[in-house]
Amino acid sequence: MLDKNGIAKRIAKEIKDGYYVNLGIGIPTLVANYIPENINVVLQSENGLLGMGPFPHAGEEDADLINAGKQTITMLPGSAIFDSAMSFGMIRSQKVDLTILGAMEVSEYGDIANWKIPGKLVKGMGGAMDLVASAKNIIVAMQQVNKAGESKLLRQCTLPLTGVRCIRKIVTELAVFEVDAENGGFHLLERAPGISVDEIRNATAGKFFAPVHVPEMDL
Amino acid sequence: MLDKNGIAKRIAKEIKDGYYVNLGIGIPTLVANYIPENINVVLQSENGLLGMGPFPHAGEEDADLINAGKQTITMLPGSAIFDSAMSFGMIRSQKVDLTILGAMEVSEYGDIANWKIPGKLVKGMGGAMDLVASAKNIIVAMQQVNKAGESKLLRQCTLPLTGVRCIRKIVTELAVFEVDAENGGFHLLERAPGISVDEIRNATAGKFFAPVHVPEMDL
Amino acid sequence: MINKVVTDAGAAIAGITDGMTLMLGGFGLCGIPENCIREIVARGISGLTCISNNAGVDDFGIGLMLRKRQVKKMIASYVGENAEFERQLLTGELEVELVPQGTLATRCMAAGYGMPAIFTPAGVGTEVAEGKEVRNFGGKDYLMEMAFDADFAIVKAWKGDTAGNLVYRQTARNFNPVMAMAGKITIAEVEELVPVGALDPDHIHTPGIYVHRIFQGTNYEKRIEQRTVRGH
Amino acid sequence: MINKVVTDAGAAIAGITDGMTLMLGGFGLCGIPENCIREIVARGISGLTCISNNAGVDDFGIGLMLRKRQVKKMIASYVGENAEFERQLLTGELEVELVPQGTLATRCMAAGYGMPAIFTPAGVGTEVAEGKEVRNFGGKDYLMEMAFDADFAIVKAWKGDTAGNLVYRQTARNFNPVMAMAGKITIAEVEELVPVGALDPDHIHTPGIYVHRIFQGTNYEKRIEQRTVRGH
Repeated sequence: MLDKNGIAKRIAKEIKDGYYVNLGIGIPTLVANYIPENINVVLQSENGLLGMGPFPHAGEEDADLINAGKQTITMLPGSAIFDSAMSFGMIRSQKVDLTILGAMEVSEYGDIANWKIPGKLVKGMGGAMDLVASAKNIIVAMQQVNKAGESKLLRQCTLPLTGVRCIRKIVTELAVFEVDAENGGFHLLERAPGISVDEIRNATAGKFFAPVHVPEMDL
Repeated sequence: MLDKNGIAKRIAKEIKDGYYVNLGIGIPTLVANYIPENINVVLQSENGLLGMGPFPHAGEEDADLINAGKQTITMLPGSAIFDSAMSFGMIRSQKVDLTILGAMEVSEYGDIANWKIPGKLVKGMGGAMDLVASAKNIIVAMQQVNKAGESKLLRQCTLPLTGVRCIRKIVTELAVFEVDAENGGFHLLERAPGISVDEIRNATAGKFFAPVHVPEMDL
Repeated sequence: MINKVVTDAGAAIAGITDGMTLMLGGFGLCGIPENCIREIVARGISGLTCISNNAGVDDFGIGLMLRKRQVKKMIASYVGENAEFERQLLTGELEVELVPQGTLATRCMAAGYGMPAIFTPAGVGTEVAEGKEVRNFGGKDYLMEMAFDADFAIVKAWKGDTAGNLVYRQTARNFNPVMAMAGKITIAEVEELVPVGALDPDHIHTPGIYVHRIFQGTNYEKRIEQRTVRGH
Repeated sequence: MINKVVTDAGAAIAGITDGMTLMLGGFGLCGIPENCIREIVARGISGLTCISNNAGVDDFGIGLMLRKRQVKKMIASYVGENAEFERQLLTGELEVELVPQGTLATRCMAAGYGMPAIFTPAGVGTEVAEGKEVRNFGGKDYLMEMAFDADFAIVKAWKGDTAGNLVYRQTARNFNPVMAMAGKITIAEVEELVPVGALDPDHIHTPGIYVHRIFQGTNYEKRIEQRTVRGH
């Protein structure tokens, strides 16, 4: 079973040379640590930055330079700053090649819920609804099973939706899936090291499809 | 009868301290020469400049610095450059306090035609349609009578329209008018020096209204 | 001669009264108009509708206004990090309209650009779409979202000149330029007020035409919400 | 490593073929992509639809493409100053769609901002409104105008870096930033190509994400259309 860093490491393999990538809060943020050094990737932070670099060295934090998670960051050479309207303009016009974000639930049709639990305090959707509605290429990084042992890959989402039929790919602690938004279904692409197809099937509440041979992830 | 500079001089009196003003091509451009020195006025050029200054000295022309009439210009201290979308954004959101432009015809309801003569070559409306549709405060600078002796202040425009019910004030070689877009009519406000009310009435094809006493322009 | 320069936040916020709608620039605590917020809190202006991406933290930013119960309604995209906010929301003292972040930014821009409404795919099929017109363009559904209508926009810039031209620094730019365009009256507080001619016309982010009042703020705290540093 | 830098206009316009739709930046002759126009003329690519505020003059800018009958349709706001244009229009060789200047700019911006349509009051009640949806907001009528759809946008900037970030100079900015955002593929020619890190991130007008190919142009003529100077 993968830990958070394992999930991040697997997702990093989806990033291609020249990509502009938006990383959500949580596991997605960790993906930055595993981007291969021989490719050129530019990170977009939706509060208005292209070219996000690593956290600053202690003492070099600048209150004027944060990411969308409000963390202090740095800029890499070639960075550009812009306002929030342009930031979501480039998201809506699909200039961002890949969006990686977390989810509470994903349905077999690619619906996603990740912003609200009724009865609990609502913190707001931030930029998540814009991102999932616009991105052509979204990878969800999530735990497949919650603490109560229930699958979060469902026939239908039970929580309020963030977006409809927008998720194509999911990476969890157990597997990599492709979602068939047309006919519905989680198609197993890869197994985490040491995890069997049956274990994955048992952790998937929505329609599950697996080919005869399912390769193990190459991490 | 006023010449072009006289019309420009009269219009300049409409400009108040702190105004942002867009000047069209032709007579409106001359208005800049008559803005009182004790007020602060910022000229907007819709190709993307606030703070337009006078023409450059010979030898100091810069191909990168032109106005909407494609003339070489200068910038005054406090100028700002922006793109065409923002330029018309500030026009549409009525941040420009006053627009001064020419016209071929104006109707008694404030319709304006100034961009196209069917059968003759069409050069295009440029920014005129945006300006007349958006500005809260438009002054038309025009010759009241054409070369054939026909009035250009009409019951209805005969030429293709630039905008509908948008003109409130007109300054011509003969007079200053207010237009009643509600009920229709050119209301005479001022006479050019030495011009009689009858002369003005005769040069107005649309509905004409004049009070008992019509003051002469104070130029 | 008309002069946009005012002495301080007290003069800048003249005319802001109970029940008005305010836009406040900033993202989290980054690039927020600290001086004006402080003054609005000091005066106790109440019943306000605030449009801002976030609601500050308990003891800073818009959180200060919340603590004094000055805010009737909050229009924002993300309102975590604020216990007092949570309390007021759960007791029903505070009304909240959550708006996707890009929609929030674009509804500001729409106001500044004289566009009454815009289309965005954000929120289609979710509860954000309730009561809104859905329209299909090229096979994809979009929501029609309306331009905001704010009595005052209050923004914070790095530098500004006496003509109201503004320059922002790094990600403190965020919502400030789009809100600066969108207020009926726009107030800018700046870290450094410079004479006209001191800013390069090519580098101005908000042209002065959008700014009605400007002043140099004092005692900027510029608090950091999540101080993160590199490991060894 | 992916590299946006190409050697010259020849490499930059690879893939532009007969019948495509091109956006070309500039206002009059100010800020036009001279190198790419020269190359398109040299190759004789034809049947083009050109979206540009103007159509150049007889012997410069888009006028050069008109002279070689490469343009099938011109979408512009103002097309005076061009006798050959006039001739082709009157003989019916050239199709022309005249668009109010603000509508032209905003339809570009809409494409770059992922907004399928925008509302503008420009042209309501005129022949520009024919066949378009009119919609009333707050008592005022607006036309719904569609975002442009261009195969290539070709812009000219003053400086650019190898990541595609662009900076424009003075009023040569004009339509260039909004078109840079709007092309399926955007080509930028610059007077000076600099390494990444040479441009201040706060001063960039077009972020590199919008730019697919960039090169340093040569032999800029930067012709002045109306040379006006101050009297004595």
